[in-house]
Amino acid sequence: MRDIRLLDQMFLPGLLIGPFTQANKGLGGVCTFVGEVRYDEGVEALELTHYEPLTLPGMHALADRAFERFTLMGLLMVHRVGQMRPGEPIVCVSAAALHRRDAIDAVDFCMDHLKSAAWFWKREKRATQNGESEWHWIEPREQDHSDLARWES
Amino acid sequence: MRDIRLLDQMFLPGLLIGPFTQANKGLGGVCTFVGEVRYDEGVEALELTHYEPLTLPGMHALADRAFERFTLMGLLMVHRVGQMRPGEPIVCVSAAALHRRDAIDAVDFCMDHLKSAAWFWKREKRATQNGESEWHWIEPREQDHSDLARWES
Amino acid sequence: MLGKLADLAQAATIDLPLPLSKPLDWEGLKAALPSALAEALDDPRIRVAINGALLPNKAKLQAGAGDEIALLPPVSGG
Amino acid sequence: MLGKLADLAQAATIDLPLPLSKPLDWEGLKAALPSALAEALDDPRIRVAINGALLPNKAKLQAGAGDEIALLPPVSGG
Repeated sequence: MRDIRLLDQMFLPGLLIGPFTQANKGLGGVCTFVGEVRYDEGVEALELTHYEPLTLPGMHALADRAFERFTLMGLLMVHRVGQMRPGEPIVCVSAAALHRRDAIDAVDFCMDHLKSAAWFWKREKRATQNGESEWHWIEPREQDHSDLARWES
Repeated sequence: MRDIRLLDQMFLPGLLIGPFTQANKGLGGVCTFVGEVRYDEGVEALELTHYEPLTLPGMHALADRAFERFTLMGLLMVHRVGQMRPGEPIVCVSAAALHRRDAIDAVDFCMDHLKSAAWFWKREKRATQNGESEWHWIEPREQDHSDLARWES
Repeated sequence: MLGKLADLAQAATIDLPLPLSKPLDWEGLKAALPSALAEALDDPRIRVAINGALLPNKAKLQAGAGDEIALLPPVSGG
Repeated sequence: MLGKLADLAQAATIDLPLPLSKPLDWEGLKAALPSALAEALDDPRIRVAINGALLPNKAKLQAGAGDEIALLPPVSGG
């Protein structure tokens, strides 16, 4: 079972994971990661921009690589775009497999690639000193590149 | 939020993970692994035996080590004992953290230790040729020891 | 323009007049864009797609009438 | 007895008569158990707990009246 989506509205991960688990009868384990917008000091909102012709096809290509690399029964990969508030889910990746190592590693692999090699641009709306707020683009972090390098073997 | 349990009845992971996620306000990510009894050829049931004075204290000690080793906001670790049928959940580990690497690695760490260093004994009820069934103890696997060795650094 | 390149351009999309005689190339594109944006584009981390397909080498851009050129800054990470 | 040791003993628990004069030691324990079980116990992977506490060295077992001795085979893994 393969379910890859870009969503422009708030979603509830629990409503995706239940049916996904049910759809993979006979699984040995299912690993799920849900990322949420953190309550960082002064951050009022997060906006994710994507580029339609590349972003969703890129997620499908990533899913293809995960199915090649790990022995999976199913993969769910859902990513938000648009404006989100702190506490809202941004991303949900769930992998079902006969063995736990494949399920856990597939989620780890997909998350590292979604975070630093997928076509998303993020900006934060931060409160300013004068009581207003401003948007700031988020730059790539060194940590993301080193996470990604773990898979290049 | 720390929630460590041994259960002798069927449980629904979704009913644990929702409240666990809610209880860790401000998390950046939550990683969850759910293990289920596989539908292996001829396996009718799985029984997990534990030794009361060691098993739950051992899970608490494992949780202590996970909190020391990773930067976690919360850890849920629930394990079944008793008889289970194929498709029933055996184990659910969920870790909430500010950053995904801590959440994913903590789940991986706890699962490796629960699988090969926690005080559980498993046997399977398997169909025999004559139409009856027999219980067989499950021995440790080499893979479990190599999984565990990854954390010894 | 995606990400912060849209801010430099002060727009998410710009319509460019095309030279009549030949396709638009990389130097022609930069000349047609606001200078703050044009200066940023040589950053090797900036990728270019034409009609949704990434170019292996943006300097070899050849665009005609109706083509959509996407200017893609580095993605944001975690 | 846990795991397959319970099968060897054909019981999950056994009450042992204690010698009056001194605590039960490792050799005394093995002598008091069914031979198939006793033979299995020297496997170094088998751990022993007394009243719920693991012994660092099972050969140094000293048990008295009312003590619970747990014989723990290797755990089963994934």
